[in-house]
Amino acid sequence: MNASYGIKSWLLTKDHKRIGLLYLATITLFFFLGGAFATLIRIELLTPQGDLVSSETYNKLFTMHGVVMIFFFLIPSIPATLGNFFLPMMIGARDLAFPKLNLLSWYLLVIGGLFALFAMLAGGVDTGWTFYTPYSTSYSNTWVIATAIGIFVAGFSSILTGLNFIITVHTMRAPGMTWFRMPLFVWAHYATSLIQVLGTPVLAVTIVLVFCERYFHIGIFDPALGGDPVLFQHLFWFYSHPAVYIMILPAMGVISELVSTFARKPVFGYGFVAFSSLAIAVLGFLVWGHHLFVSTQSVYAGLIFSFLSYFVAIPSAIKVFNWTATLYKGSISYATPMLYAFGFIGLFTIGGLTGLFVASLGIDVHVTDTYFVIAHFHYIMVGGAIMAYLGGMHYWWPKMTGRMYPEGWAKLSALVIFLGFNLTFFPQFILGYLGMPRRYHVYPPEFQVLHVLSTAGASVLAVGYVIPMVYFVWSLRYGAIAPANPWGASGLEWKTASPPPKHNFEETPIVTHGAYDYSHVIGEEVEVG
Amino acid sequence: MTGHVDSVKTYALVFAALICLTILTTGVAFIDLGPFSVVVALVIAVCKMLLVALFFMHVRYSTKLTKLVVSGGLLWLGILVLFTLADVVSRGWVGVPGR
Amino acid sequence: MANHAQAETLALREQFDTAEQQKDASTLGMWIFLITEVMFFGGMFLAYTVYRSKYPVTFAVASTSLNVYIGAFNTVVLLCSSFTMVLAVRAAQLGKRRAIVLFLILTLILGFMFLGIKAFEWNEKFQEHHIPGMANFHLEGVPIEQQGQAQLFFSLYFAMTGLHALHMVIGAGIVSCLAWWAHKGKYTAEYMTPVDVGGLYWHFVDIIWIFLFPLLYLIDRHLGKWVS
Amino acid sequence: MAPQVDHLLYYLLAVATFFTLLIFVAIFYFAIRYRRRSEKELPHAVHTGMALEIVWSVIPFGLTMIMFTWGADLYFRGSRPPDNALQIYVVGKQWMWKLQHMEGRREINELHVPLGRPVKLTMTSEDVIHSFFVPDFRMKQDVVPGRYSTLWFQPTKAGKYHLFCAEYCGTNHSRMIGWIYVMEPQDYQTWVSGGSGGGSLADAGGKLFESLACANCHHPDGSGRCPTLVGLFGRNVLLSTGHVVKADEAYIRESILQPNAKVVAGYQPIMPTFQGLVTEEGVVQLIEYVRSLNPKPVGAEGSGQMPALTPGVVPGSQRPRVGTAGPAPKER
Repeated sequence: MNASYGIKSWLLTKDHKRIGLLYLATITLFFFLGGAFATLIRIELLTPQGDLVSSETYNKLFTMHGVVMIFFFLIPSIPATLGNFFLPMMIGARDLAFPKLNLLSWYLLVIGGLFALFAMLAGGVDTGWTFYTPYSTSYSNTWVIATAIGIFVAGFSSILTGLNFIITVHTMRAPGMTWFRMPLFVWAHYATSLIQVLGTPVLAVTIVLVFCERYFHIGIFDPALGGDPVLFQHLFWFYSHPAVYIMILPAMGVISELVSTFARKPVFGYGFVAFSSLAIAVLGFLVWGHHLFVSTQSVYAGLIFSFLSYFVAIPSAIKVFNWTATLYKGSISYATPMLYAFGFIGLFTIGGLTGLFVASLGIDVHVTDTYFVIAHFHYIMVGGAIMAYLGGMHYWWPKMTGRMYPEGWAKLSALVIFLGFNLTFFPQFILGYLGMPRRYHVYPPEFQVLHVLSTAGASVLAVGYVIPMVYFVWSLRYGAIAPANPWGASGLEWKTASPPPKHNFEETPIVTHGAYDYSHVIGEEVEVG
Repeated sequence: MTGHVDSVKTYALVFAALICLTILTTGVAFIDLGPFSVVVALVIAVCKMLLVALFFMHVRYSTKLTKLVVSGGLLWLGILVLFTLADVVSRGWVGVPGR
Repeated sequence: MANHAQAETLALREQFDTAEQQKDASTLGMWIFLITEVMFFGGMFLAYTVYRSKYPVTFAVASTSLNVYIGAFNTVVLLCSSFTMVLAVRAAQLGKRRAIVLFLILTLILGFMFLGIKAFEWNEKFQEHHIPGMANFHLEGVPIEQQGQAQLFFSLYFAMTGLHALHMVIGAGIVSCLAWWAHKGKYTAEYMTPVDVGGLYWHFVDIIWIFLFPLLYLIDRHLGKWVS
Repeated sequence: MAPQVDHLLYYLLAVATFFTLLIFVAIFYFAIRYRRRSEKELPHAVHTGMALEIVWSVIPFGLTMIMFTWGADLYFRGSRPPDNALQIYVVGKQWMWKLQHMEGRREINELHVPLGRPVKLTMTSEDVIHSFFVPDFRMKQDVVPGRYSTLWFQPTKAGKYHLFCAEYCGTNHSRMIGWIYVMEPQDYQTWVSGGSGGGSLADAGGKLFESLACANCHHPDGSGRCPTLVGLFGRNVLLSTGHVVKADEAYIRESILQPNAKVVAGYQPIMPTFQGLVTEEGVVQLIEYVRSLNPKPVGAEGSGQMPALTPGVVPGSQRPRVGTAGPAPKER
């Protein structure tokens, strides 16, 4: 992997591991950019009057926070970094099926990101990340088109990554690596890729239509010409609801790996967990209308969408129960990745259960577009996806870099993040039910106490995110040298050196047993990191 | 390696069928069929699509996986269209605007 | 045979073990890509369906203003290009180098013919003031307050035929490259996946037009006549 | 409605708390009980129990189906305003709420309603999408340009309640707020009959009807080139296409702005559009004028009481009608 050096060898690399690291650098940048926007939002909301920034600026802040976090951090986060790095290794392949396409995907994300950054530097965009028409097409005076192009281009990055993963899983598995011997991480990424491939093009065409409407003033969704703004919402959410699963499914894949490794037991109900990923991917496409319950969508359509939404609860519940059951009679280690996994299961449970609230028509009429929904999806996206991402980062950091991170600091930051997160977002559930609408720059004074609590939590959370950033960078130079398999894990990626050689394995591995068979690992020498 | 090679005659027949269907659908458009004009036009279009996909794109001799991918794609398009139409068509059934 | 084996190794990329694996990956990759294209065009087909069901009469009048004969002729041109394309793929399967080049060039010519006719049609729209978003937009036979709905039809018409034409241009680029490499003798009966995969793309673009033609030009012509 | 929504919330909270505690306790217990005691430790694999998987899929699913049915029931009831509801028109624009009472009183960002009586809001927007949100009533409905949407509630306690815009609508979205005042019925009567005294909505509509010269074609006795409007409101109308629509607010609005979209059977599409000539508020006044042309049902009295929607035969009307067809599909 470190065969050659120099910027050119990185920018023209076709090695999936290096591309994964390029993604890692890119999305880390975007994460802290989005985090900076979030910080400003939380500081602004300390007081009800809106005295830090103007309303225009505030609206731009939450829009850019959403755009950056969703399209440039969460969507590529786990698949494009950890997935890129480990999916081929886990199935015993030398690389993805289309290495050049993989590099192209990274460039597309960067180009899309540059468009978005340009829009931000030029003055920002204020439509909300949802770009609802006719506000986005006819009324906003901000940089909608540049942002839209950025998202369009980044969308193709996502499509091509998904395509690459699907083909890789189908055609590149090592001898003996049957479908039901694949790690659940791979299953989860396969399901994610299906969503990326089937959903993202619809977002792309929606953006094209919004672009045409705004630039050429032709009215596809313009009510003045007889267009239907709710049609935009259908097209938008056809992608953007499944997009939530693009973010959370890979996280679930990571958690399956962590729970198994640190309980040193196969995941309970492997088949159920594997198929629940596919079920979530499929069902995720049938429920988008639950974002439209008060949009003037038909009552009957609302009924169907609400009903189907509850079906997503089943595979999600199956996963949570099976992870918990995996702990039963295990050998549970308290290594940092496992702490993140515990955090994930707890927070995802709360996020998932509050999802039942918003799927219920009667409750959703009240809580939609309030802080309740904000809290709900942050429990899934931050409490779920980011916890899993950090857990995965700690788990695979030794493999990616060949260095160990400092365990004490890592445990501390995991705790700080868990506490800070709950303090930030739990009050928002209450705020929402009390009626605090989202995207409000100024708000009635009775909501201030809860907002202050939330901001206090956000500061704790921010500290929690900076600590790993510091010690990860520190460990690159000063961390202990990592052995090949510091955790006693069973995946193929641990059967090669840390960091892995250019073609991953000295010779193509031949798989003879299912994933999570620890008798082969522990029977040999257990190395302790 | 080369897979199944169809004869030129097969391709020519398929091509002739496609041309005939094009002429047919154009001709039928000039006859007033009322609401069935949509049905006829779309049925002919689907036939043409099947001819192109099965013969020109070799789906007929492809693996099960390819067939699954093709039908899956069409199914997803169906989901997008049908669920949205479910809303558009049933708006106003309650008799109260916007509900 | 040695020659073939050499060609095979040359064409085999390092991440694959066998040529078979590489061919499967490429073919499946193109199919998955085509599915994304189905969903991409699907969004516009959906918008078209919704608006057509909302404004059937205006859409019928607008549809009647398009020239059916040109549309039908263009459909035939595109079908011919698909026919020559499939013959090119067949020639590649049989390893006939000159035939591949010949059929690919024929495909290219037919493709450009389609685009030329399309450009002629668009130009007509400009002269007839059927360009949505322009101040002078006017469609005869539609009352003033429904001109907006007529604009919707033409917005979708241009979006759909425009993106289709863009795909044709990309397809023409692919076919040109294939023809050049075929001329250089890069493809043999053992290694012809790029031609096969390029053919899939070309046929897919043809299928999109197979649906665009009836939807835009043909359906409900009588409803339109009856009103105007 | 609010207490019923809260009851559903309590059920949801109970289910959520139970499962959250279940998972938290299980994780803590297992994590401590089965902590790793030696690095060489190798626990035995526990095999999947099919029965267990089915149990923990089916039981939560059953609980969610209760949530679904309960929530759907509330939603359906919330979507059908009772016939005797007090009619109020709402127009949202960047960044204010404009409200009009039947008696002609207009308000901005304030809404006065009587206690104990169902109130039906018919809402539209002049620009972007807004959303009418009253947290204390647990009610919210998007307000969409180009169409009417409906929201209804029945205040049960006098007082002052927040009104928010809940759909992001631009710069001053967070200042598009106001208050709803629930008043004792007699206070409301005094309040609504006071004010500017510009006459009722229907009166204003009548004046507009005259100034736009609508009466040149729409004769009360149906002798004009256009159908009479007497007794139209709330009835089912046969169109030239053979379809039947109910003449509600949305239909009348469309017929003013898009007269050729739904032409009454037996008439020519000769009416010009009034798009750009009439504001959304003007449209509302015209609708109320048309409604006021309906004969008052027996038992209706008082200015606060508006005529109920009574389909039926109206003497003097020569318009074709279909009396028995149910609510027919409409475009919007």
